[in-house]
Amino acid sequence: MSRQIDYRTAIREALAEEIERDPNVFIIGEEVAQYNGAYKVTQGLWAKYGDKRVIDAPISEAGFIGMGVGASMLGLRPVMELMFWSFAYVAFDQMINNAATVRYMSGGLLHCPIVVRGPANGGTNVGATHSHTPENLFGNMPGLKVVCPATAYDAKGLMKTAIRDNDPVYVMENTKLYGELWDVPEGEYTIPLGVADVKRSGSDLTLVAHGRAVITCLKAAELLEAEHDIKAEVVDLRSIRPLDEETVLESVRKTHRVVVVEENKPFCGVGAQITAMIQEKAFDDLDAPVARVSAIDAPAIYSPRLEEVQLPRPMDVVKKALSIC
Amino acid sequence: MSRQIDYRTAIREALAEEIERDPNVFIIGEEVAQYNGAYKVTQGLWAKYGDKRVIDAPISEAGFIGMGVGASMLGLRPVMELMFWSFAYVAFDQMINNAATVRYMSGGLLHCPIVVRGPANGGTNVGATHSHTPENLFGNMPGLKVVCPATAYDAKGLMKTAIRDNDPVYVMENTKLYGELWDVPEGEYTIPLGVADVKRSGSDLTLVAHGRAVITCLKAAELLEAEHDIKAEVVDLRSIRPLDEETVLESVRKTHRVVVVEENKPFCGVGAQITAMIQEKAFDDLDAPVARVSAIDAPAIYSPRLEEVQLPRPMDVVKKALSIC
Amino acid sequence: MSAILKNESGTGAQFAREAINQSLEASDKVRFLRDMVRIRNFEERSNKAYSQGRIGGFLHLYIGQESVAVSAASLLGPNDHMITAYRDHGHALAVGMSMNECMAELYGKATGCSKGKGGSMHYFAPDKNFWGGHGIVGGQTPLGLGIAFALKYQGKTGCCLCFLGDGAVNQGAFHESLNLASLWDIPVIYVIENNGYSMGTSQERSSAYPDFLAKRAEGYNMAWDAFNGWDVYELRAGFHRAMQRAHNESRPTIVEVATYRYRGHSVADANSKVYRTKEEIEQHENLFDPITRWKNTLLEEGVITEEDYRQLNREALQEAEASAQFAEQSPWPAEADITADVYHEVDHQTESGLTGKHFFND
Amino acid sequence: MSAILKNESGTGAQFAREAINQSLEASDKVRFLRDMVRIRNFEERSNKAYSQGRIGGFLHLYIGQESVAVSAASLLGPNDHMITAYRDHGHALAVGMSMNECMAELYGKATGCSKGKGGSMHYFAPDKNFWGGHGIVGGQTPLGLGIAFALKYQGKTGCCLCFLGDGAVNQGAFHESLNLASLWDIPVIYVIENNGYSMGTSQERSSAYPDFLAKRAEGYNMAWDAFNGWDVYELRAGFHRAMQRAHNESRPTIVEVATYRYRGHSVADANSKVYRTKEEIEQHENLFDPITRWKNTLLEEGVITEEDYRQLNREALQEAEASAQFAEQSPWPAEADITADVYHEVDHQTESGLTGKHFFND
Ligand SMILES: Cc1ncc(C[n+]2csc(CCOP(=O)(O)OP(=O)(O)O)c2C)c(N)n1
Ligand SMILES: Cc1ncc(C[n+]2csc(CCOP(=O)(O)OP(=O)(O)O)c2C)c(N)n1
Ligand SMILES: [Mg+2]
Ligand SMILES: [Mg+2]
Repeated sequence: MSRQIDYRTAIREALAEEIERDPNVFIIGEEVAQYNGAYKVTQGLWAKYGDKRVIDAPISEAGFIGMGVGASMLGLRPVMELMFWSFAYVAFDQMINNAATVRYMSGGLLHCPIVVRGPANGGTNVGATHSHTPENLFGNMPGLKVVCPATAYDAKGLMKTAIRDNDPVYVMENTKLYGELWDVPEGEYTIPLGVADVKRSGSDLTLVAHGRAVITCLKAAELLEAEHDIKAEVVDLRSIRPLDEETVLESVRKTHRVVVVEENKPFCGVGAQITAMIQEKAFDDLDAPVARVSAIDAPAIYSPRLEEVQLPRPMDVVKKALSIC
Repeated sequence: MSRQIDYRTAIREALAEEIERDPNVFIIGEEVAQYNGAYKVTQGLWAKYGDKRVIDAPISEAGFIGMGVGASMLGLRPVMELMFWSFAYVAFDQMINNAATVRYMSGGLLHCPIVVRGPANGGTNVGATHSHTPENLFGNMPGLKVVCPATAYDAKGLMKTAIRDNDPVYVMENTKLYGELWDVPEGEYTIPLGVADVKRSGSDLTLVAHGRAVITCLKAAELLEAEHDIKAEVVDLRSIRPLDEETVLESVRKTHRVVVVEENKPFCGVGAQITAMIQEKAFDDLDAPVARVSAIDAPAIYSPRLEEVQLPRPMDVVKKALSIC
Repeated sequence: MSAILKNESGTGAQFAREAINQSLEASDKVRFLRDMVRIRNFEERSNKAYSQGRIGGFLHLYIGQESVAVSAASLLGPNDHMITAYRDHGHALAVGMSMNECMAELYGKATGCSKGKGGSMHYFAPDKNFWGGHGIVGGQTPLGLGIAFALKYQGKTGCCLCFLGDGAVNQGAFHESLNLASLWDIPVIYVIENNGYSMGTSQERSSAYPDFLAKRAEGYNMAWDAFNGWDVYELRAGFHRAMQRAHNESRPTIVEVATYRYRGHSVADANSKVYRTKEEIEQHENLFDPITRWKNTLLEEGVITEEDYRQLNREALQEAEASAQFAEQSPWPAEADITADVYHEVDHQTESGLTGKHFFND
Repeated sequence: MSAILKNESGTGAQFAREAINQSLEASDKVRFLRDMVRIRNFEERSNKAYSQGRIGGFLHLYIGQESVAVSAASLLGPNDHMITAYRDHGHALAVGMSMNECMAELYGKATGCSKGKGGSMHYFAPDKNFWGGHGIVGGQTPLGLGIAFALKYQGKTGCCLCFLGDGAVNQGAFHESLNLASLWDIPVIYVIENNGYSMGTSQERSSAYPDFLAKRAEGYNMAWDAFNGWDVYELRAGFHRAMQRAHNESRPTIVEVATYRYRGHSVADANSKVYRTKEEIEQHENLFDPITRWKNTLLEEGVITEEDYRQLNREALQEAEASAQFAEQSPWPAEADITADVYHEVDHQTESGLTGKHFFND
């Protein structure tokens, strides 16, 4: 049975279901309990599950995330909220050097089943320090997994998988999606990491994206079809690492043209990786260079009017698509 | 007049000359003064220039690097040593959110003329926590500049430019190069940021690299010529951001085949960016997909025997080159 | 109940008799009142603009804490500097930034103090020794240290007042800064504006401490002090002591100021009356409001009349209203401005700015 | 001169009379001596291997500090855990790791405790409640907190002893951990092994502090203690007090132990006799050597004879030599092992490990 819920609610359901399922799962983060979450993702969970399972933390990201890493080595499964992923930078060492390497450096004696989640996006007029999209930074590090859901359905299914996964999974959400409604079935389901999703099929052009850029691409695809009779396929990566290269390549082998779209900054961003991969593995299938649309390459501007321009809009994707079609 | 000095000495000369040139330049870092530097780069500088210009810091990277950022806003020009670039991760927030954004967020009222320098490399059997190569992580952030010199000559010239530059410049050295001797002229010279250097010219294949991978490529080029009669051109990026795309493209337009080589991890690494750029801007010049050789994609292994294998060796480059030639 | 914090160095009227306050002219005292009133009016107006949808993002109001920034700013000499966190409107106006540039920044306009690039959390005025406006909690604490370090390096007698919240004390960078400040005799003063809450978390739920947060200074062999935040005389006396220590001994201090914010953490904080009682808020507004208190002091001293006060308020209201008009009518930054002010060398078209590619969209 | 640190709770022989020491069997006392002697012999042998070029990278010797790890390990119950920094050989052997796996790890061999993947700084033995071995200064301090948090979460009466150096106290993560530990009543014990130096920097040049580093605990309303590191009885009594506090009250403690490393920061530290005087080193070796002291105590108590001691030493020497042979003869990890042990799910070929690409070389 299907129903519509928003992205925020979908995540909350995933958290609640996993808390109920496994006594080792607990939530920790700033304002997640009594305040119900800065973005209300954890609304009601503290009231329902109490102090042990839903914990308010002081503003000490390195401290409490490192604590979660340590606790996970003994079998707990902390789900840690970063109020913004931008605040990961004060905990960067714990999240790279401890979370990603304890398994390796112990020769496999340990593992680190943590989830770190929260919004990672620009577009909300909060300026450069609060608008980072670090999927490429964390994706760079072997030992870590990075997930960027674009819909409520994906957010719920991926979150549940992330919590059950025995490796550190960093889930990057988007405040601009929290209120968006999507079909989400009642009851239990999970979505494996590392499986992309063709969100719209088409034959003329492939748009590869993740996170909110997927929504941008879906709108762009409509414009392309309506105004230019170009049928664009939209491939949502969903998971950045592990990465489903096959689904991307399959689409490219069909369409021969690709635009990679991201809200990430371009230099060594996810788009660069996808582009490099496509040209390596589908070189002869390409009728044009892989094109990229990323955020305009500057720190996130505050000015609401300009910030809209800084992030990829449907028309930017259309323009780029036309340049290679 | 030319002479041979090692990479370490070349950097030391740059530091000493700039200390003498500008009273606002000072050096700060762990063990840089009385201990003469963990890798002896700053040997003798404290004895010569004293407590004011060469300062030993406690193990507080976020504290002293953030302090340098603050001091630079008032006109000082701190040159800050990270004993290893791997330790940047405890100072990541200061190095991104403060150093890279104060100019932008103040609408250009401020600038941040700092240098952070130190070794960033694997290959010395110190394990995963001490072997990070974060040129892609910092290069991703607009507002920052990243430089990776491969030779003593470049190290000196680039370091002097970095210190005089009015933006934050992160110079990533390599402990495995510190002892290498190179021709370095007596007397003053500088090398602009953003200018690549063709370290060997050739007509059949372009090898693009930075840092110690340049040396690996030079050896590979010799092997390719001697054993396979392939004339490889070696383009040393020197500066990662700003990036000299033109020199790379010029070479590609001549050779039509490229291998991008790096000691960086592959996922969203510098090699991905260069590859994406080449396929975009020289698509029709390419006779084969751009190939990549990066470090084997795992945290740095300790075992000396295996770590040698994990980083690109000349034979790995040769093998990859043959696969596209 | 932070505002009833007990100061160790004295109480009440005795602060008025300290030399730093005795030397005040009537015009100075009126100026402090005017500045506090201007801050409050500016923020009320910005709040209105926010609810009208003219401003987005965050808006952290300083209402209730105005005395702290104004008292501190009143003591700044030519080599004394200030830096703070994201709750920065009060500090900005106190050091002399104009309402126009501040309001326009909130609107994201090209005429804003940061050309619309920083927003509410990121005001700067280097010409007024004001170094921001910083959004990452605790992130400004090493910068404040660096400013003070630079003063010492340059041989200037001065200091940096670095403000932070009661929630920020638990960030690692602050701790590192404290050790360096004491170890190296840096003339920095860390001012903990303790308003009792970090977002919805009370001080008791975020910090373990003996009786004062500032007492952590002792672990670094550093001086500390704590005082009430509603009394301009007490604040000036307290800041002055710390500044003297910085100027004369080049020694740092942690100063803890008991204060209170009446509004939510930001104007988007729908919970602001949930995590604390209505009574608590009212008690502060009624008994410890810094503007009312200072106004009453000046009335008692005969420095102003009620009509003077009304006049100050009217002027501030008009100034705030005018600043909103200015902001409304100001132009947006141009699209090309997005990539300006990223690199100094690029902006100035120097050799370094011209070699190589700096921006990577195409 | 750290080893002459004065303990507040008592001196000398009185520690021997505390119940936790009174209850010791002679065999326990001999075991402590044997363990210290084994650690020293292991490290001397590894040092030799390093100078022969059989080991690369870093080798941080614990020689001079053996009593600290051995005393702590002697007190561990089934739910008591240990974690430390990169100077970890002593802790590893003290909790019962074998010389063979430890030496083979230094050689980077497949038979090493971490299969040659971690090296000297990264030993682990979860089955012995030993959680590493961590290379980033201070980086282990939140992990230690997390281990203790997990014990409490699971309803176990236990604690985590988290070791760090005198230089590590100035890392931000440690400060954050202290606040959380006290705020949440976490049974973690931070043991500052104060050997007076962080690399070439004396404690005085790296930290501002009143009289003890451990006193920073007071700023977090936390208990602290300080004691001499050369006396097994004193160490056991001191650790026991802190562990009781953890077990019975679930409260954290900072413990500062005065100790000394005889060798350089690592064996590559050519300056090790430059930043401190020969006399200082000799004074520690002559007056405060933990092995000599404990040996003498046991001789005085009639628990061992000189010949017993020589025999212990011979055995340890042989064991160390045998471990070097074992390491020499062990195989290297295979090339394919480079990408094993990165992801649990990949290693176990679960569904999650099989969907999508995890490694990106081709
Ligand atoms: C590192 C970091 N973590 C979290 C936040 C989100 N945040 C912004 S302000 C704030 C509360 C700070 O409280 P306090 O320091 O007491 O200052 P106040 O708001 O009371 O002025 C939080 C959690 C942030 N900006 N930076
Ligand atoms: C964050 C970080 N900065 C610097 C280093 C380099 N480093 C390793 S050990 C060390 C000295 C630590 O001294 P201390 O904490 O006293 O421990 P000890 O070596 O005396 O056991 C330094 C600077 C590091 N590993 N991590
Ligand atoms: Mg507060
Ligand atoms: Mg030490």
